[in-house]
Amino acid sequence: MLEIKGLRSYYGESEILHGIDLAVPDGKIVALVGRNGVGKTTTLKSVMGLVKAPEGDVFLDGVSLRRMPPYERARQGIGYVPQGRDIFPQMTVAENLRLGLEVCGGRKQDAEELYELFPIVKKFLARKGGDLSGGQQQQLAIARALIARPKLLLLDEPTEGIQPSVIQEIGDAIRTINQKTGISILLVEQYLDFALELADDCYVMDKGRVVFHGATGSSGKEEIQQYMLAS
Amino acid sequence: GCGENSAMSGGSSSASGDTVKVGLLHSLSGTMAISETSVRDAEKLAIQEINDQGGVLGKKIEIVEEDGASDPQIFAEKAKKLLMNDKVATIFGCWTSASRKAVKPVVEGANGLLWYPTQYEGMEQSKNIMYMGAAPNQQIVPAIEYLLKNGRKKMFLVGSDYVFPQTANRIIKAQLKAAGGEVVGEEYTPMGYTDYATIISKIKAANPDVIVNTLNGDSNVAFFKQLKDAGVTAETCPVMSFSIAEEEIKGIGAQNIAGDLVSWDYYQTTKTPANEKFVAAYKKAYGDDRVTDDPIEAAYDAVYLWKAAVEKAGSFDVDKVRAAAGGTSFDAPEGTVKIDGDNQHLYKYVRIGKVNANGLIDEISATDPIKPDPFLKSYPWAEGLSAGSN
Amino acid sequence: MSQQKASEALLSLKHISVEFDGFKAVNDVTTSIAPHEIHFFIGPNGAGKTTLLDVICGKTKPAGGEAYYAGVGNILKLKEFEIVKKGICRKFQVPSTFINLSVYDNMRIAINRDKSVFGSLMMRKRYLDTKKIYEVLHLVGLDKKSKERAKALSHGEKQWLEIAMLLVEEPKLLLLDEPVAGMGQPETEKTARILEEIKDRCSVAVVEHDMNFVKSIADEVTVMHEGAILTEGSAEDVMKNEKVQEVYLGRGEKKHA
Amino acid sequence: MDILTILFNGLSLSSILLLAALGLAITFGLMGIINMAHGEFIMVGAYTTYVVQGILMPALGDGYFFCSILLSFLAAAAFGMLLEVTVIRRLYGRPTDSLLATWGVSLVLQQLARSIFGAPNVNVVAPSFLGGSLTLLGVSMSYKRLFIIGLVLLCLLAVWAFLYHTNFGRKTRACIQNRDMAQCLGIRSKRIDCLTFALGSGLAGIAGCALTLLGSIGPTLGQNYIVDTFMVVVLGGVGKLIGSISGALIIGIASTVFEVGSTASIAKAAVLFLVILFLQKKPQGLFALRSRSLD
Amino acid sequence: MDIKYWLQDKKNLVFLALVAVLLAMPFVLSLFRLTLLGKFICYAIVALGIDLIWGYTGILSLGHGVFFGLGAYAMAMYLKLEACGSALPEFMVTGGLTSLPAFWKPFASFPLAMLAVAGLPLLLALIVGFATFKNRIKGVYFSILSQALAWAFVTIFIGMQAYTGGSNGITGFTTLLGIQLQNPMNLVSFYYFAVAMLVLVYIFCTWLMSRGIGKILIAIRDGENRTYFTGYDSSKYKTFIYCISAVITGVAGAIYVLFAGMISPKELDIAFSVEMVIWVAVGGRGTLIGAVIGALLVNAMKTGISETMPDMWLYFIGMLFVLVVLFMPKGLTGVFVKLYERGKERFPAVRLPFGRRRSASMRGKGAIS
Ligand SMILES: Nc1ncnc2c1ncn2[C@@H]1O[C@H](COP(=O)(O)OP(=O)(O)OP(=O)(O)O)[C@@H](O)[C@H]1O
Ligand SMILES: Nc1ncnc2c1ncn2[C@@H]1O[C@H](COP(=O)(O)OP(=O)(O)OP(=O)(O)O)[C@@H](O)[C@H]1O
Ligand SMILES: NC(N)=O
Ligand SMILES: [Mg+2]
Ligand SMILES: [Mg+2]
Repeated sequence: MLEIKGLRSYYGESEILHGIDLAVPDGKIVALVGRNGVGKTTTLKSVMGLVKAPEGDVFLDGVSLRRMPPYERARQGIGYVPQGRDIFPQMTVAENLRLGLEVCGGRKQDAEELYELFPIVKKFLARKGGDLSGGQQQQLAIARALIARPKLLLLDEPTEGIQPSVIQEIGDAIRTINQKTGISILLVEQYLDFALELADDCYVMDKGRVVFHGATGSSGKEEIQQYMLAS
Repeated sequence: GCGENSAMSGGSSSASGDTVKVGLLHSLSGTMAISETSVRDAEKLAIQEINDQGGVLGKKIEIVEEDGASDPQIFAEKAKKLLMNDKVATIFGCWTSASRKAVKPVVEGANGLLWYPTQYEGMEQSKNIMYMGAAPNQQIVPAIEYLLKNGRKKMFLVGSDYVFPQTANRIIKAQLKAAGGEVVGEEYTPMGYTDYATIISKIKAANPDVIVNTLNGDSNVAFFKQLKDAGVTAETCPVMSFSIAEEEIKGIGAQNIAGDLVSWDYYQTTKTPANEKFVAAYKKAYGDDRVTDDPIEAAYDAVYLWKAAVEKAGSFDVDKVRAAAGGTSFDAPEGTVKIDGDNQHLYKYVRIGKVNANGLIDEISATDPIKPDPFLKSYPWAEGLSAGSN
Repeated sequence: MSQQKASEALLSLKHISVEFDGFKAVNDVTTSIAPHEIHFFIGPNGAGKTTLLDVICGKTKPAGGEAYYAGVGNILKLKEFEIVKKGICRKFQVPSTFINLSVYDNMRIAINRDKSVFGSLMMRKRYLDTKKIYEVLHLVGLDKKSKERAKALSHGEKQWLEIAMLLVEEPKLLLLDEPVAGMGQPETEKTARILEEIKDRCSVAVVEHDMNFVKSIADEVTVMHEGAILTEGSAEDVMKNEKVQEVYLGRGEKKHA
Repeated sequence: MDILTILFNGLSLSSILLLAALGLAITFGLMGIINMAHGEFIMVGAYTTYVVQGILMPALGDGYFFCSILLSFLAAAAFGMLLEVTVIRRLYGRPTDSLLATWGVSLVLQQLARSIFGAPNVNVVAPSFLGGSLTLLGVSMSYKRLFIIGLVLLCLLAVWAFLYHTNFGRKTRACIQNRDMAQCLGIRSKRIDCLTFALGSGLAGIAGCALTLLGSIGPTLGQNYIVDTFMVVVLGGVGKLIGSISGALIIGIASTVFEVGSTASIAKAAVLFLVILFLQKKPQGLFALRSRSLD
Repeated sequence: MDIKYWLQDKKNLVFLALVAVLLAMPFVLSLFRLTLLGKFICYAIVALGIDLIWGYTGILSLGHGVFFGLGAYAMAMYLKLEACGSALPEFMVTGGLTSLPAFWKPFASFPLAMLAVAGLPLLLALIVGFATFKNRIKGVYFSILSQALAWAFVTIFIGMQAYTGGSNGITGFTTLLGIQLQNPMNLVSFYYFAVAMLVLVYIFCTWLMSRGIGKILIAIRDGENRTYFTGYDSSKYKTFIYCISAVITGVAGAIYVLFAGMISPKELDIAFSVEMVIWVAVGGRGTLIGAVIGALLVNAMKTGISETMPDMWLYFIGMLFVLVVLFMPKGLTGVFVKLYERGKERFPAVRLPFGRRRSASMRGKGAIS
């Protein structure tokens, strides 16, 4: 599904990613973990085309995204839930959701499923996005990314600021969606247990590099934990 | 090598070689460019004609042009530059009183000479300025006399919040008081004001015989368009304007102002041989759609009067030119004009005109040349209006 | 809560209510924060926790209620900066730092004691201040980045910087909104350690969803739900509460290991 | 003067202010661009009307005016688009810089008008069916003013429907609020920005066309509207159409009322001071956008 | 302030070099050019004031012309009364006044007039600043508001013709404390006085910004709300710096009158106020030296171009503003710093410490927060 090859990314003059290789197989959930500031968010942004990445390439279903602007990439079927949520603060929840449909030309689609997953979203449809609480915004952001049924979902710390019961629900939701629609997911997480339980595959990053890659079986889990603590 | 040189005088070094430098100082940008560019064009035309005829004292006139940018302070600065840096023999320039007041100390300090083309509010006299436009007694006073004579006694005064209108209206009020007229309203609007609904309502409520208009520039367009729509017509209540000439009428639209009155010394339709030539030359130079008007003509006259004075003096020296200027005359498009040696204003004709449907002005009453009286000293009712020459 | 505890409280909130266009975000909340305690506010998303902190620090004016601060009185009438001067400092849910200043300068602005115009005209670099800034930066692991502009920090690093800025201010009451959000396991533990340490010097009110973190250091926990207080008590107690489990923790709270 | 006349005059002034400010409500209020060249876009509309009149009036008679409304819109929109692509595009999120650059643009456009049309004012002949006035309840209402009130209502309705009831409008608002995120949702933000700016500029063009009915057409025409239009948007509250409407109503009616009792200059200064005082009470304008976020 | 420290900052050295050049100018330039340069130096002083509030604090004032005008009018009123002696200024007579209005009377005294030069801008800034900043009017709201303020003042100044000279302004000065204004030697002295004032104001500004307050102003620019929660009453800071800026601008206005020989409401206007900001933008905001260079350069260019192409100069100036904003967002100073740092990379041997202290502010994007 997604393949990142030798990606180098820059903020201004400073190089943040020093050659990332990463793959998300079809229909799989892949976790990307690492300590603060190692470049996880930057990796996702590079996939979306939001940061300068003059070297390396990103492929979606074998198609190079390199020359595409962010909106093209989104239209290729990538849904993105950024860290900090980036809800449109002056628009209602309903409008925020409708915008999620722009990728596929703004056609109305059934959102009932999503309302089931995130009842809070339905409850506050008429409220302005910016007035929601942190956790409510997070849920809205995920719903917004899912509504257009992307092929690939990029999730940047979706559990940040979410109450425990909803974390479980989000976990369940991700799994359900993944199983039902075969969507592939690249998940950046600090909450290791959550990530490892969901993911089939895991990458560990440190200082702009991938330092470990392995499956999330019970043996892999320990190794990953070690990497996290050591790095 | 030029003959006479007196190191201290501003004009002398300008006349070295085969040319003599003169400065043109008008607003080519900003709000006043609307009026001043045409005046500048007239000056250039005159200079071109003079150069074609061999120049002044055998020297071709070389133009140094500056943009006053509708800002008095820039006018002062540029005047200084023309006099001190370029050492021009004389300056043709300015339009607004503000720019003239700014340039005045500069020409006085450097002993330069400014030829000022516009009608103005009077109450001023400088030995370094030649006033080519009408003094109040050559425009305002006769116009009010004309109105009174025709039974229009109730007047509503509308003007821009600015020196010329305010002073003009003070004169008018004094005159009316003496002559038994009545001011039924007086309104001023800021420069560039465009909504006259309220003032027009006030005018209608006051029900005057005539509106005396001293608005400047853009505001006139708005005023006349809106006045017309409100149903105030030239028949019932004409407008007498002091700052609207043919050029402004083009912007207002003849249909909006036809039938209204103006007071000037010259119109494009003025019937003199000199004017026929002048209008033809001006249109040839700048296009058939251009019109001539009073300030344009005055600016044109200024160049020729300067030439005459220089030739009379046999020198470009400012003091000598000034000394020679008194009594110098020129067969201007408006008729023969003459510099009054006492106050450096012009003897001018006064013509009351009526705007016609083509946007030109028909003369409906005219006088012989009137002696300029900038301080209105010959009018007893005007006592106390002026502060002496300052 | 006992009458006695309220009287010796550092901050006691009485009948605080906040309304947004008729929506009651906080509804008649009465509680208090004792000296030297780490007091957690937990509860579902949208329960009104952040709003409550907003009220305490002066950002939001409540529809009703009072907040008594030891030695000062009702602080709800004061402006934000006046409240800060009384020793109540606040960390926001979304990290907020001065992005165009260096990490070090951010700290200097925070440590400045006399915050009047005249005071900062006279503000000088003081050796002791610098030493203290570096100590705190070292503590949060940003000493090597002291010359970086705050803009160039990652999300987590900004969180740390904000915490560090609060620490050098030596507040009497620290308000933290989700301090460990976006932090990894080791960082979360480090935060817990730091909070335990500063508890000697001040009280801390924390909003957090990470239950391990709550359990590890909480002295007192207030659970909010739909703007009101659901229950209060020790971490153990409230987690046992059925209602809390139902609306907040969910079925497998234990998985949260 | 009777109260109804004052009311109508005030309403008329409000409608003119609103028409002139409507485009600014979009480019400044929504997009955050302090467009000092807004007045010059009004000027572009006015000159377009002048040109259209010259070409079409012989053939269409009074009907030319309707064509010129459309063409003024298109001409100003085209200028706006050009400006967006070359300059504004790089300045989103930098309001002061946008102010400085557009100030430069306004100087250039003024001079351009001078170079093309000459410095003196030009004249547009208003369609004859708009001449004269209607007297109702003792209030004389000129047809031109009534027409402008109608036009502004129409424009408002169109803009409102467009922004709040079309996909495009929603995308527009999304781009304005968070350009990066909008892109991540598959929105071509550059195109949207460009079209939105063109829309705002085009509305200025319509204003220019309508203003030829009442005022002058010259290179400095736009300068007369800069302060007023910004005040309208700011008084109402940036980012809200309803704000701009009430801003225009307040300034228009207050100006008229003051002017009845005093002079135009005093009225003008008094209204400005009043607005300044009012903003002390409501720093974000009448209809402030509330937001929870810090900054 | 530590002089050694001050001298370590390259920008200050550039300033000193510039001052040296300015000091030599009377030996090089004609009297007319020198007066012009004198005006530009006044503009440079204004630019410093603008840089304080805009470059450092992020407050964009579009009405600083009012402060400039107040200072200038205070000076002009004094000069006018001195020129008129016991007579009434002519515009009052034409305006119908018979005696000097009461508010003019203090301006007959030089010390009182000088007090007014600083005091009037200070008073107005205090009122405006206190009210608006206290009520948290900021960003574009403040800019538009200050613009309206300028507009209102211009309208009033023009409207009260008998009292202010209307749109003519005040002209026709002769002497200052008996010193002939037009005398060449005296003009040279005025010029040196202006340079001295520039140096003084510059040193004062660098001193101010080297204090903690400099950092706090930047903090206010970048995140005003956060400063409340760090314990700062930002409205007081903003009022303070706004007042300082207003006084600097007013003083510059007063000196300016000596060179211009007049003052008119045009110098209070929005157009002029916007130009002030542009000088700083061209030179580079938040650097002080940039403001000085920008003011001198832009005005020199404006004069030069308008002299050579009076019909076309607006195109050039207009394009200049656009291009600077687009391609030199940090102004000339930004370009030089970049070149310098490039050079440093390429020739590491000639490493010199380039005032790291202020680098943060230099990089600031300076949006109106
Ligand atoms: N806008 C920026 N400009 C310059 N540097 C940046 C910028 N954003 C992030 N960085 C730097 O890039 C590095 C990687 O940041 P990134 O946000 O990708 O980290 P992260 O792994 O997502 O961390 P976290 O878990 O804290 O979110 C950090 O060291 C940070 O300092
Ligand atoms: N300005 C506002 N306008 C309208 N509603 C608001 C506003 N601010 C907050 N709310 C609502 O008030 C409720 C409480 O919000 P608050 O941010 O305090 O929740 P919280 O407990 O901090 O949640 P979280 O854990 O998700 O951060 C939410 O439902 C939110 O939507
Ligand atoms: N002097 C004039 N007409 O302004
Ligand atoms: Mg991250
Ligand atoms: Mg919260």
